[in-house]
Amino acid sequence: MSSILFIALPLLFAFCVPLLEKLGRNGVAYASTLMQIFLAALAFSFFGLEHPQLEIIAIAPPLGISFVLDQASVFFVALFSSLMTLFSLYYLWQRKIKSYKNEAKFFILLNTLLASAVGLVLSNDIFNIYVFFEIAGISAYILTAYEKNAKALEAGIKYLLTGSVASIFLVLAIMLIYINIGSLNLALIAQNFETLPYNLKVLISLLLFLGFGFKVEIFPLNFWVSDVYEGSSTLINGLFSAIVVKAYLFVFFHILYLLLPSGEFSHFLIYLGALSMLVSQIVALKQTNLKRLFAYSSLGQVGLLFAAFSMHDSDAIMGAFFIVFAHSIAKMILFLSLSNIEEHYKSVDISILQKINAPYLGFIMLIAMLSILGIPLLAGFVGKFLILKSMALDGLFGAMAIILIASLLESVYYFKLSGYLTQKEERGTLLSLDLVQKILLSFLALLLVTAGTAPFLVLDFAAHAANVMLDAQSYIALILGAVQ
Amino acid sequence: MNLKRKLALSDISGFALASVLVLTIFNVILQNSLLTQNSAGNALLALSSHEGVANAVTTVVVYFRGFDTLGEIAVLFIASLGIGLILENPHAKQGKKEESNFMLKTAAKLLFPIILLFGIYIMVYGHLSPGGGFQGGVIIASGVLLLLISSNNFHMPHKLIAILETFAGISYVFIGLIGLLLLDTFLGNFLPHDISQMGMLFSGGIIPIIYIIVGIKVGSEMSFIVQNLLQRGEHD
Amino acid sequence: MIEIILSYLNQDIVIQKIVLIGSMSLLLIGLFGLLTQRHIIKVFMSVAIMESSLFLFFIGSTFNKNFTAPILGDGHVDFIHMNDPIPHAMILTAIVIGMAVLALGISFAIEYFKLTSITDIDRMNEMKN
Amino acid sequence: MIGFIILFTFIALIIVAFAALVQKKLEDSIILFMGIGLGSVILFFTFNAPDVALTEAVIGSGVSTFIFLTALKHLRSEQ
Repeated sequence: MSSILFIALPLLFAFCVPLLEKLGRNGVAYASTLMQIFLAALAFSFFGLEHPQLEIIAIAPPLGISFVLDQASVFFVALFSSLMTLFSLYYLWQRKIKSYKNEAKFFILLNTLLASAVGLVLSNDIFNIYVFFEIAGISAYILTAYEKNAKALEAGIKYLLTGSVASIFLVLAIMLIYINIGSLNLALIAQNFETLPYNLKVLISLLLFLGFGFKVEIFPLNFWVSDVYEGSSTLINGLFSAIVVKAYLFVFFHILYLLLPSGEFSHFLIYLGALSMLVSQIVALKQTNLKRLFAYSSLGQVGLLFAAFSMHDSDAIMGAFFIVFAHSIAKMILFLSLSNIEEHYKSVDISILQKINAPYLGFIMLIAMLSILGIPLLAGFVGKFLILKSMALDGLFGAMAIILIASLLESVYYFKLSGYLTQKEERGTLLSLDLVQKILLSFLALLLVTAGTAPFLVLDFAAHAANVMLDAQSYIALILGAVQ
Repeated sequence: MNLKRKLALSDISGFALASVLVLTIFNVILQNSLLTQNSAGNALLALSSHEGVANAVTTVVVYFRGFDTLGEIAVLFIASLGIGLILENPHAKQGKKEESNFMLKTAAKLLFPIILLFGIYIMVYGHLSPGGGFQGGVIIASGVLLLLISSNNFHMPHKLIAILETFAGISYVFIGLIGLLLLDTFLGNFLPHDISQMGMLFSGGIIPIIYIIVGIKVGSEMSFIVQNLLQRGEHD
Repeated sequence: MIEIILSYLNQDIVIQKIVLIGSMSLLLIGLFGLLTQRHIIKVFMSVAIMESSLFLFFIGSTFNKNFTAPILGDGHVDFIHMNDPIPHAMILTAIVIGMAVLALGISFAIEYFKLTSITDIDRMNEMKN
Repeated sequence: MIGFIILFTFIALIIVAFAALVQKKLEDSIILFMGIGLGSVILFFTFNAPDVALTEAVIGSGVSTFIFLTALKHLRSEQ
């Protein structure tokens, strides 16, 4: 099986939709979900792979576009495709309560989002990455504005404008790379990047940082994020937080490790990530809207991930993989449950958590919140512990202190929310979940608990993936070796 | 023109910020503007003489970097879908349009076949001369635009265009998958492409076929975009 | 006199500099517009100007006046002494993508205006707390 | 001669772009924006890129101008 299917099949599905619509209302939904289940299964079948797989499109690598499926990217591909599958399954039951207008278009957008997220992770051609960057961007803009009320449209306009500016910087960086190196292939660029003059290297890195920085939601460039989360609908927030940001994060650091293998700006990036976490948590303290609160919490976690990935250290990257896994799942749980709460109680103010009458949902949400917080025996703890440990070993006590302070602030509001969920108060009407939704949410929560209590099950894989991601030399050898 | 108001504080600070950024970029590029001679483009040109068609840009767009073009088609498809979604208005009444004048109506009738022909020409000869699917498709869409603005009772054949669009999208991916099946590379050129035929209309294997498919897809997407943007205001 | 100026302008290095200065000035104008204009149409227009300045910069700096366009014909029978086709292909893609994003943004703006009658991006603050 | 054409077109482009942004009437600035597209077409032809020039002609100065004009029509229709 070829890794190209991860992109070709969702696109094929998207183009097929006018035919599938003839099958009735459920035709598109079921076809899309079945295809996503197939893709998730395919992704898991790649887990055992010994050697990285190189997939050639049209002509051989340094000239053409190709896809690399190695241990690091297979983790992200499997995460994205299985989370998207779970999302679709959840939505299939959720739509009894609330369904989007033009459902067929909604499913098209889900699939293009999945295809572009996977494309960003797999592609090794920088212009191809730009194309996927734009597909993911456009799908996300439309999903933001999907509800067509004033808030959603305004969020869409803001998202679209920042995205356009980001893509201008990215395009300029790609142009400078092509003019000076004469290639678009990441491996060849990585090989020749050392030889460029210093100020050009700095400029290209700066432009790449500006281009991706808007999308990876790092501190000075993340002013738009909370508006987008508040404006778009709650279910979709889950996708943004769990899939879109993670794909951009992976591709940004993938390019960074290839271009700057010795970690030239890493101290700057580590402190920027830590600062980003601190600022977001401070702002999060004052929020009264749950969607905004979770958005800022998401920004905080992204800051932590940014700091961890910047460390060029396999232990820290291992921790970052854990956080990616834990945070994606936890935020998925939180936003999916929040969408049920919003539908039932018509409010997303934080005081609503005092009034909800849904013991099971509350319990699952509690697990997710505690996992984000990094409470032992949950997956988030392992990630945070690994990151802080390797920071201590590297002597980065400043960044460590900032992250600890930020975690403290995080615990203030998450404990407040947990208190709201557990305190004995006058509760509203009972919110009953569908059985399938309960099973899906419990499955996600179970994953968090399993990865937290028995991290040794996945530590080997994570360590290997982290080493593969850091190892620029064998990546270059894999691509350029295919020429002969 | 009030000069004082124009030079408000925000303008000056904006200008300063913009200048600093652009001057930095300018300065760095000015210091090292070295154009490498052994670029990937020259290697592709060398390959073009036994893999490609007469128009090297078409070879690159459709074949060597064909995956980008698939992505680009997807972008256009999603954008068209999004515009339809955002601008569709179920409460819209088919309001009365002003009667467009006689000159415009006659000219549109006369011009539309010519524009269509020109678009198809640009599309079909994309592998031999400048032009191709994108340009041809947009030209055809501009013909549709002319019909839309000139005539009150012109209705776009939605069903037909949707079928064409679906067919084009599916066949693009299918051609890619056939290449994967037969030649082990997605979008591989599995049809005979004899270089002695270069410059003929029927040459280049799948390249002209894909470009025509791209043209159909772009033409129908652009027609939808144009129609949606034009007719949104027609209620109340 | 005129001939001296013309032949000075025809030097490769001078052409490169004209392209660089010209496109960077356009980029500056676009960025300036983006930061100072408030009407939504002008904001999108600034973005479009920035994009086209980059396209001019890229095509212009990979251009060599001694070579021909990368198309056979007019007596050229071989793919030598031709301009690099990859930048052309990239810009082709980028132009279409830019247009798609622009159309989408304008459609958002139109629908937003129908709901709120606002065209000024500084007044777009539905979400303020 | 090529150098002169490039220089002249760039100067014209810069003036037109600046004028398009500072123009008070939106109609004027959209028409001037079309001028930017046309100037780019000339430049792309000069730079030996006929494919790009054709694309810019139909999209950059054709479709984009149409999009802006319809936007203007809708953004004024209910004032």
